[in-house]
Amino acid sequence: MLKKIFVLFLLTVTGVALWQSFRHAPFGENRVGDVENPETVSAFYLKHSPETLHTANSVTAIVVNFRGFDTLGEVTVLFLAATGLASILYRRKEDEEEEGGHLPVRVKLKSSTLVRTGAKILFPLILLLGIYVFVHGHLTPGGGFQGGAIIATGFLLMFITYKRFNVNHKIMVWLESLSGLAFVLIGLYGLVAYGSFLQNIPWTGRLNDLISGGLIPLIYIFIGIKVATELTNVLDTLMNTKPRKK
Amino acid sequence: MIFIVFLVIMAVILIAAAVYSVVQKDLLYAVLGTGVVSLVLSVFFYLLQAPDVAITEAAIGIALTTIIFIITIRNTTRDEDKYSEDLINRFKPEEDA
Amino acid sequence: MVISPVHYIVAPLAAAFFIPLLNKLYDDAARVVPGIVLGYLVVVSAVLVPQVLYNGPITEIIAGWRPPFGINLVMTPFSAILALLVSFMAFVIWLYGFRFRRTLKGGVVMYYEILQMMMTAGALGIILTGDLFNMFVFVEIAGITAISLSAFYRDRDGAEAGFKYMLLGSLASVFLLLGILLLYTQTHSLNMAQIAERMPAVAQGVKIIALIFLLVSLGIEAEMFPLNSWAPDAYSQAPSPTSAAFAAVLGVAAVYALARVSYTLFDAQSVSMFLMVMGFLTMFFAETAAIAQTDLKRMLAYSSMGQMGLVMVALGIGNETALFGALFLIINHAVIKALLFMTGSYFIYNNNSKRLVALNGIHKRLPYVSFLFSLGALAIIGFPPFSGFWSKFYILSGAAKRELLPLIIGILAITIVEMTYYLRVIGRIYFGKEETEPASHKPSINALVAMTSLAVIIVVLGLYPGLISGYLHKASMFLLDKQAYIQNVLSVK
Amino acid sequence: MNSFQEVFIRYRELMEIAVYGVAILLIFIGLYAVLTKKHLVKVVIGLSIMDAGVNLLFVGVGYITNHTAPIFSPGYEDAADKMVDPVPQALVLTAIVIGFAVTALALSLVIRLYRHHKTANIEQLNSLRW
Repeated sequence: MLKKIFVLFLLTVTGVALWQSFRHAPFGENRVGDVENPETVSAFYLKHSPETLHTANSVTAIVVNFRGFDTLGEVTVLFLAATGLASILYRRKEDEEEEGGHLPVRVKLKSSTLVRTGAKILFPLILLLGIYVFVHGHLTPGGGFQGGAIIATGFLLMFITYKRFNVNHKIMVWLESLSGLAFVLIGLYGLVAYGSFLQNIPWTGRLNDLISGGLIPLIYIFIGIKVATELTNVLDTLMNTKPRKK
Repeated sequence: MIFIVFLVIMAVILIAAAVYSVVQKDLLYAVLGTGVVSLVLSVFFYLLQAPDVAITEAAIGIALTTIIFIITIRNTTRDEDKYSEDLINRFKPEEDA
Repeated sequence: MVISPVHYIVAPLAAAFFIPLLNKLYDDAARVVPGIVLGYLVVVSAVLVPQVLYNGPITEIIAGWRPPFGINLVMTPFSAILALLVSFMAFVIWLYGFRFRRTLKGGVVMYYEILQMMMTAGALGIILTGDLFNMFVFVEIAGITAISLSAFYRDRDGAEAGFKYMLLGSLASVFLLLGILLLYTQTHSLNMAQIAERMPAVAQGVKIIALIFLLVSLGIEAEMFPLNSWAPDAYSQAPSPTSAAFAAVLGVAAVYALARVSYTLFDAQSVSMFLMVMGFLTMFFAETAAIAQTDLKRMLAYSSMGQMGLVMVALGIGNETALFGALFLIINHAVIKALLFMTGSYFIYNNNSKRLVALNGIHKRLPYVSFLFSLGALAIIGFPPFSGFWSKFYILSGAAKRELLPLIIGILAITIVEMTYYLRVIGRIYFGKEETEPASHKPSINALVAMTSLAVIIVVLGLYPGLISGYLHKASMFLLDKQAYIQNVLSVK
Repeated sequence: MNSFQEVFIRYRELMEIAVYGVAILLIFIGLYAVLTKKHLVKVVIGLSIMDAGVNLLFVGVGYITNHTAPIFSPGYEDAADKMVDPVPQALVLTAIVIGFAVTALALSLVIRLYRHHKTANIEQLNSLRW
């Protein structure tokens, strides 16, 4: 009880401090400033996203180009989480023999025919939607992360509907490695050709064309593939952990 | 007016869902509560003119996070006060066709 | 392609993405490739560090947008020296563990290698980046690898250590995000130089709250009291090369981030007292806890925390002499603690026990390893002929310059505590009741090379501190000079 | 849409509470769960609520009254000075993905802990103590 009071006290202090300090940044106030003569980063991005990069979605422009280095790190975080997860939940041969067989034990209840047929129809549609989202990442809301996550939910649907649905690990490893490498290589191309890592090519097309923004759509497609494979890997590893028998 | 009412209702649902998922003893429902938090949050993001974030939160927060929580509950216990009961015996295993 | 700071990050990343593929084709790829990459990073340091030290800082822009707008990597003399240290230590640790990892079976080797290599990349990213949010991303990279590595062994309590670290690490990342967001709302920038430039205009209250958030979160990473309970568990449960890397790679990066935030973003004077008090408390509690330990690795971990506390004290004192001492101590601590973990793990390996009691008379079985361990122990206490002496000496004289008598007495008292438990271990090794069992695991040749090279560094730096002191002076001067950092970054076109 | 905007101006204070207040409250609730709950899964739930709060705070800070989403779709090509701040949105994208990664890692640790100790009570995990 004393602990709870102490915790509540601590939290209240933190909360009040936060509230007070965010009062200095009133809600809805325009802090971006003049876009034509940018003094803040946001104004600079809003100016150069359509003018220089010809990318309609300026969030995409920031994520992939202006702050692309963050995104490379972020993809790496996801990759490392998948690796860490695999190392934490790695199953040794002995464990598997002890627990009998190595078939994935995912769903104890058999799903109904309706669900299974529905999943079969939905799965390609979800994949298509995911691909659409990351291909149009520079034009409309969405992009590599969103598309990748959508594709992963498609695989999730298959995992929970079909007991024996398994992803092809060989293809996954190839896709995962190659898409990650492609991202790095595109970055290195910028370093070699224009002297700065991840620098975009000068040709950026016309605003709101499907092929515009220079390398941005290409990078976002690779990010999409990478994120989709990593998330599916995470789900696969977690789904295949077998509950302990009594 | 209708929008501000809508927004306030959203805010109330958000907080209620968060409190529910902290207070609820049945962890499965608690996890569904966090799913609701994510769902309302993504509506919030949409209203705050952040469609990119809304889509991300919808795909990752609602679907993937919830499912990995459920997998974990399946591997541990479902009742918050019973730390070592096995949930798995509640389901009878069946063979796949 | 000209060698530039971005290679520090890109080379490990590319390798990490490539290893799973390569491992399918060639079995030992996962063990060999990180060595090549880390060796390459040492080469990169050897090229870049002299440039930085003689020609001044390098600022590399990324994605072609100049500093306040794009992300940039900054190599000041201070960060250059630490980058050299981190990449060199990571390479030595890889060399040390090369044979050791044969004992791991199956696919886990690959996971281990990738995580261990990426920990170095994360640490290098923290050291090099000039952007606050980018620093957060690298803190997360380092954190996730550290969590996974502390939970690596399944027959130990690794998962528990990992979970503790994960809890505190998540708190740290939430606080870091809040601090970054607060600074962003006030300065409309994420670039550290520009934030520092616009800092005077920020309201005092917001500044203090942002400072608290940043210091707490980086303090968790830098093992600051009282949020450091993850450290002994993580150090003791991780595989030995990883424990060495926690001290020599992660610790260095965490302390660097603390120094950068408190010296560049904020005023050194305003955090001086805080850092001194917290550093001293960290030291005090860690070293007294170390006496009570019965487990070798936990003892070393507490000693690590103590050294981190001393670094924080030195950063708090904040004059040039003390900063010189702090930088020297960071280097010493990385080298010596890595040596202690490396040798200590051979004791553990041979005894099949981490307990200190098992060390009795082990010098008959492992004479050379025992010799190296004692050398490291003496060096870390600060006995005169070794390098540890000089760092403590300069920190104390820095404190003397500011006339902080209680602090000096406190540090000396804690040194006596430190001496007690290290000498006790050395006493056990040499004069403990001997056991006749012959050594079952002799150190392999690569481990011997790694350990000996570290020991040579300790002795040489102890006898001739003049070899590096010029550079360290330059680096600590530069850390104090906030305006130079801002100008260097913002003047890049 | 127009009435929406008018309402936004008039009720800015209310909005501030509805966004900043809710975000801070979410962080509060999450932290409370992390610090006081004993079941491991509950602790991780707390973490994810906390993350949600931080994300909402980010997006809320970037919001500007009456401005549109930062997307230059046809018809909005010249509306750069009428758009919300895109930077916090980009940062939140990163933060959400990183948060998911950390949550997944945490849950895998929970599974490992449960297998090892056969309990999910955080207070019974005391094989490592001072």
